Amino acid sequence: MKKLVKVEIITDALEVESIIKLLDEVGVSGYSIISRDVTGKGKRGIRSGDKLTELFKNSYVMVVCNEVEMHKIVEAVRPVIKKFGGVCIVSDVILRIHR
Amino acid sequence: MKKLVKVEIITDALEVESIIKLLDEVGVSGYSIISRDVTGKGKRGIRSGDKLTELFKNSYVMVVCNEVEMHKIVEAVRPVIKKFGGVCIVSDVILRIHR
Amino acid sequence: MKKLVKVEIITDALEVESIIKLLDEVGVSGYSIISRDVTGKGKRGIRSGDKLTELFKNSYVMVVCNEVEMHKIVEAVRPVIKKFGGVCIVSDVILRIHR
Amino acid sequence: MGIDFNLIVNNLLHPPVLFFFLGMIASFCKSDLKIPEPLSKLFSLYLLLAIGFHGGVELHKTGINREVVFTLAAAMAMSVIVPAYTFFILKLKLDVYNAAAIAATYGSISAVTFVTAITFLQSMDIESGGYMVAALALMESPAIVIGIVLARVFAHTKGNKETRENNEIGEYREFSWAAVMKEAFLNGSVLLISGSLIIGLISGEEGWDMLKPFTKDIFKGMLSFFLLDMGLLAAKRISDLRSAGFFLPPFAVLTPLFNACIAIVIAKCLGMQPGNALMFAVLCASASYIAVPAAMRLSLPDANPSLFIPMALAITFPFNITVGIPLYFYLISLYWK
Amino acid sequence: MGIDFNLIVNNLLHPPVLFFFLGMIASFCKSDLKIPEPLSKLFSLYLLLAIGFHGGVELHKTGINREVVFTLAAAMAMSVIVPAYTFFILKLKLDVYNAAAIAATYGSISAVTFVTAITFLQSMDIESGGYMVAALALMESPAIVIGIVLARVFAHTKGNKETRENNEIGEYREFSWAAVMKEAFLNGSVLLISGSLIIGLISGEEGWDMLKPFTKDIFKGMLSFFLLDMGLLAAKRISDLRSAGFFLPPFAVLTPLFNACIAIVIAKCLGMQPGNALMFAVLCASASYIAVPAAMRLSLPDANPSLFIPMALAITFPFNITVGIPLYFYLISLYWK
Amino acid sequence: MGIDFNLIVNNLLHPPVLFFFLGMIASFCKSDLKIPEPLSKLFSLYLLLAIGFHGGVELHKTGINREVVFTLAAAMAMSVIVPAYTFFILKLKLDVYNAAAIAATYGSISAVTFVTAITFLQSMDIESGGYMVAALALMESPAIVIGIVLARVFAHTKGNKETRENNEIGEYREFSWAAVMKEAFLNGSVLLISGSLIIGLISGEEGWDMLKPFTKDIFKGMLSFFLLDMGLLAAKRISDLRSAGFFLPPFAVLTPLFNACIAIVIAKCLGMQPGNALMFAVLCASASYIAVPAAMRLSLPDANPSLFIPMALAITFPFNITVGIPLYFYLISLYWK
Ligand SMILES: Nc1ncnc2c1ncn2[C@@H]1O[C@H](COP(=O)(O)O)[C@@H](O)[C@H]1O
Ligand SMILES: Nc1ncnc2c1ncn2[C@@H]1O[C@H](COP(=O)(O)O)[C@@H](O)[C@H]1O
Ligand SMILES: Nc1ncnc2c1ncn2[C@@H]1O[C@H](COP(=O)(O)O)[C@@H](O)[C@H]1O
Ligand code: NA
Ligand code: NA
Ligand code: NA
Repeated sequence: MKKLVKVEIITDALEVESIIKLLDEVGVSGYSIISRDVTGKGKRGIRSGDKLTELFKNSYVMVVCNEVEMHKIVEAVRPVIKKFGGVCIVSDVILRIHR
Repeated sequence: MKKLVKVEIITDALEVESIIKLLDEVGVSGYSIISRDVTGKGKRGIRSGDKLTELFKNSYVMVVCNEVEMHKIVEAVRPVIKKFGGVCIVSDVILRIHR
Repeated sequence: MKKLVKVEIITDALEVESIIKLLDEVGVSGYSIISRDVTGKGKRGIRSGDKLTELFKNSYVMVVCNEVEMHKIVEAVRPVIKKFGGVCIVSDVILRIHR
Repeated sequence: MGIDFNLIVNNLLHPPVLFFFLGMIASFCKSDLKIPEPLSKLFSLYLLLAIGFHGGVELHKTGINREVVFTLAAAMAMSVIVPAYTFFILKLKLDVYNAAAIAATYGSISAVTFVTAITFLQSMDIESGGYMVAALALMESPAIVIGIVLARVFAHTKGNKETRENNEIGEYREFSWAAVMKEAFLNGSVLLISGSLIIGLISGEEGWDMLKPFTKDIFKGMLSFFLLDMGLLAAKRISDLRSAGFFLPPFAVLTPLFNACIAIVIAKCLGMQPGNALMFAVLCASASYIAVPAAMRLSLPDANPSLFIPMALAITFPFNITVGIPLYFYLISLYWK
Repeated sequence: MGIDFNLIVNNLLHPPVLFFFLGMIASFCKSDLKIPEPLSKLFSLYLLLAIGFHGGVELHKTGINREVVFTLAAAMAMSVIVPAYTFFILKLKLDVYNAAAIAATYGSISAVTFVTAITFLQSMDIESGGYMVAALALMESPAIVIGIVLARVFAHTKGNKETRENNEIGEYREFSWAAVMKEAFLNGSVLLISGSLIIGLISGEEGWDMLKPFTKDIFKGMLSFFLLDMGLLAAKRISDLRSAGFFLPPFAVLTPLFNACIAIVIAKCLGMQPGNALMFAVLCASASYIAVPAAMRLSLPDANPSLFIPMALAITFPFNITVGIPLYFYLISLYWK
Repeated sequence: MGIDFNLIVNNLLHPPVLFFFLGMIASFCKSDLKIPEPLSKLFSLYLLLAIGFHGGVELHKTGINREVVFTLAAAMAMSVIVPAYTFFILKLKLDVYNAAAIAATYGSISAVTFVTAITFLQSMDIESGGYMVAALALMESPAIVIGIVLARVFAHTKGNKETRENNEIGEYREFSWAAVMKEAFLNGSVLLISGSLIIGLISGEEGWDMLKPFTKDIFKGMLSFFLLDMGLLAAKRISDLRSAGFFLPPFAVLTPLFNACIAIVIAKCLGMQPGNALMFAVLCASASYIAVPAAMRLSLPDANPSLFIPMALAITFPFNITVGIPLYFYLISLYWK
């Protein structure tokens, strides 16, 4: 049982690769992604995907990590979200099991 | 960095349209939806979808907003959830980045 | 309005059936599952699915329950996660609506 | 009865029907055989497009004559009569909303049952008019409207629990006839089959030559694949019937039989050919498990889909494609003698 | 003009085009007719594989002669000229990034428009050379590179807002020509069509006999199904055009027309056959709504996809497959007389 | 050797094999060419249904004679012998669980390799008996059972780490033979191919005429499409082989070769025709990358799927469809002389 934080990022699906690269640079122990069927609405209007291209889709990235890593992640992904939109929220969690 | 709440709603996928309408009436800045492959179990039994119709499916709606909006949302979606089932949970989050 | 906890489990998609059996034994009031398109990375490396078999896929299971049930769930799923990998995190939520 | 029995056996030995059984068996012995949802959609969209287009081309050849008009009129009539009379039978046992939803389900039609019947006829080199597809398209929607009208009329006469809930839900979703009509007449399957029919009607022979390999040659193969899927689905739904009680399962067998009989009598009076008579009987006997359940869930949210979907999909549909079709044809062949 | 009108009407009455209208109608009257994404992918992958393979086999027969070389050279030339000149027109009204992205969109091609034109020709028993498919493959990519080159050259001359943002984003993603080239020449559709073309070229007649039922016989059916889907998509995108202002919609009709005219003149000079001339005109007139938008979003993130996708998909594509193709052919038949 | 070389080259020039290369190339040069999962399922389900049905119809014609019985018996025997002997070879280098899982993988079969071999034979107008499909169906499951039996027998003799883990996991999931048998004999692919075979057997010629355009005419096209997909997948898996060490990659080439040789000798002794001999050799040489890995992951959770999937999919499968099939046939043609 460990007190950690959960970082949740929702942004343009096309940016997931860049986000993953950034997470690997930060050196997190792991992450989870919901890469399809994440639609939504925000400042850039409705994002419900385009069947022919991979545009207008969102993805959800979730990382369980410690405070220090969290701050690194936030700084790393800020330009991506600033440019391509989305949100990054952080909340407290307790890690009960991790292999 | 802003202290906000995360409202999570799980209910019948067919009601997502009504939920969105209600969120727009409340006037939230945005929302995210996972509209497919959300299955589950609850008081109404198992919900694992029907391939021919769009019935028996759940959807997940998530809104990052402030306390006031949260209360409005909860009141707005209550009849939907009361009638078509599901849950609505609220938790504290810190908004780290939003374009 | 009820103070509860949210248990989130991410593990091998093939183990979801066992997890559900365990949740039913614990006797939770309900659960939600995102069974497809949950990819990620962890100690066992990248998990991005295999199109021909159902292997190398993750699933996300979420349960809103009380402290007591939470502890039972954590103990029940521990061997699954220890063996097949994944994470189990717990956070505080407020149940605003439940039919 | 001998002929009848042979007819049934022959029907059961057609590959499409056999694949339906294979699907059921796979599901019963809990095999992991799965057909992903987009493929089910591919097959159902393909079938609607293909039979719509084929029917349109046929209609283009024959043109619209007296027989066509009478048949379509009869089809319309049945799609109003069936939901109406079944509603009052069902209301004896069920609340207004479920009675109305089930009535609508049986008033409407099943396209897959229809094409299975066509396959059955073709295997005996018996013709059926392309305008029967027009009848199919015409019979899909009216039952939905009838069902909703009946539900609203009778719900408001007696202020039962459902009505109150209905008002509560009214808070966030107003009932609108516009929405109902859209659901009834503009739902995907109605639009695709009528649209394809009109396209066939316009493009005629020339269009047929263009699309024949796609819409006709591989048709039975696609149907077999879809019936494999339907077998998997039907078997899965059977377990839901536990909640249906003792009244509904028999209802799901007797109603098709009875409707088929009415249809056969009407067909005889109108002097239809045996082939068309069978198609007409099958339309009246079949129940909808796609368009109507979707419409009912949205327009009659108080009706319980786990009642009418399993009835139509797990009882009436298998009954029709296995025993029903040859049985109705047997009755016709006796009667037309 | 009379002939022209007949041509247009005849073209509009082909099943594939009619299914496109059906899709548009379904979308306009808000029907719930939906075609799941994997099926759209099935149809688009199938079309690329089938026309690529067919073209390769044709090329195998004819071999590579003087006419082929000249045609391919002309195709290459047009895929450089078109984005270049349109860029400078667009830059009068738009910022550098959007001008470049739209220029690339119109410099590239649309495979579905191409096959609709082939269907149009076949209905009049007019041949077109298999090497036109090679031209199609050749014309897809260069416009992407030209567009990006223009954007970078002109963005850096005047330090506008976008450039700064571009630098900021540069923090986490370096611009790399390698990535651009990969996007341009190794994207899925380019690779599949050129690969299938080469496979057709290698396996020739024998290969053709193997795959004909799949790549040719059911082709028009698959195309009709895909055009139904395209109709649904195009109609959905029309609403996005509100943000496009008064300049772009006319641009999306006039550019194809103008490019077709240039193409026809070139075709005449090169002494192409009418069939090939039409295919060449259609290639120059069509705009890309798949490969190019994807490449632009990644290489020119400051361009706005909700401008160039609706233009290509909701205006230029429908214009070409309905009025454009017969119109271009009318001009050719006048000119070739 | 000259003939052999020609055979290989000719085989490599068949469209299906060329599309496999196209897929590999696309994946190597990191193209974004993707085939959505439901389409892969469509192709694999289609192939199983089509070859099962075709084989059943053939069997209906020939009937069950002495040759059929002997061939099926030999098939059964090989599906027991192969996993048994490979297990003991593998156990020299690997732990019990991985040895058993890989043994099962090579004891079972690959349907796509089988149909590629049929395509190879057809291109030389050589027949193969429909009952070889029955052999295919028979050979899929036994290896799974053998593998699990061996694993449990040898795991419990020496109490190694895995066993302890196994007990720990036992806490929440009991090992059950019922589950294993279900996995082995009722998994989707076994059920679909045997079911389709039986359906073909029942419906015979008449059924064949109904489904031929779907199950035969477009077959090679669907196979090409699927092999394009397989090429993408196989290339992706190659990188996983880094973890496989120096022993397994050669094993993945030599085992098929050796098994093919045994099969050829047996075929000769049983006096099979060259065509059937090749199919038998291919069955013994091929390894399963669908049914068996799934079963192993569930029944032997301590085996590592990233070992046996890449071996079967990224080495053995490509080896067989490119070099293996013509090579085996060359040996047969020498031997049968
Ligand atoms: N307040 C919010 N709550 C939940 N999700 C949001 C919110 N704002 C934006 N999003 C998600 O982020 C995506 C991009 O947001 P934006 O950049 O504001 O257009 C949207 O499509 C939503 O999926
Ligand atoms: N305690 C719970 N935890 C997580 N999800 C739940 C819970 N209860 C219900 N749900 C979700 O809400 C849906 C409808 O719930 P119900 O109305 O109780 O049948 C279920 O199918 C689940 O997806
Ligand atoms: N720190 C983490 N944050 C979020 N998800 C994780 C984390 N670690 C592991 N996971 C998820 O759990 C799966 C299995 O983890 P592992 O057992 O560590 O390989 C990964 O594929 C991820 O989807
Ligand atoms: Na009916
Ligand atoms: Na162009
Ligand atoms: Na083998």
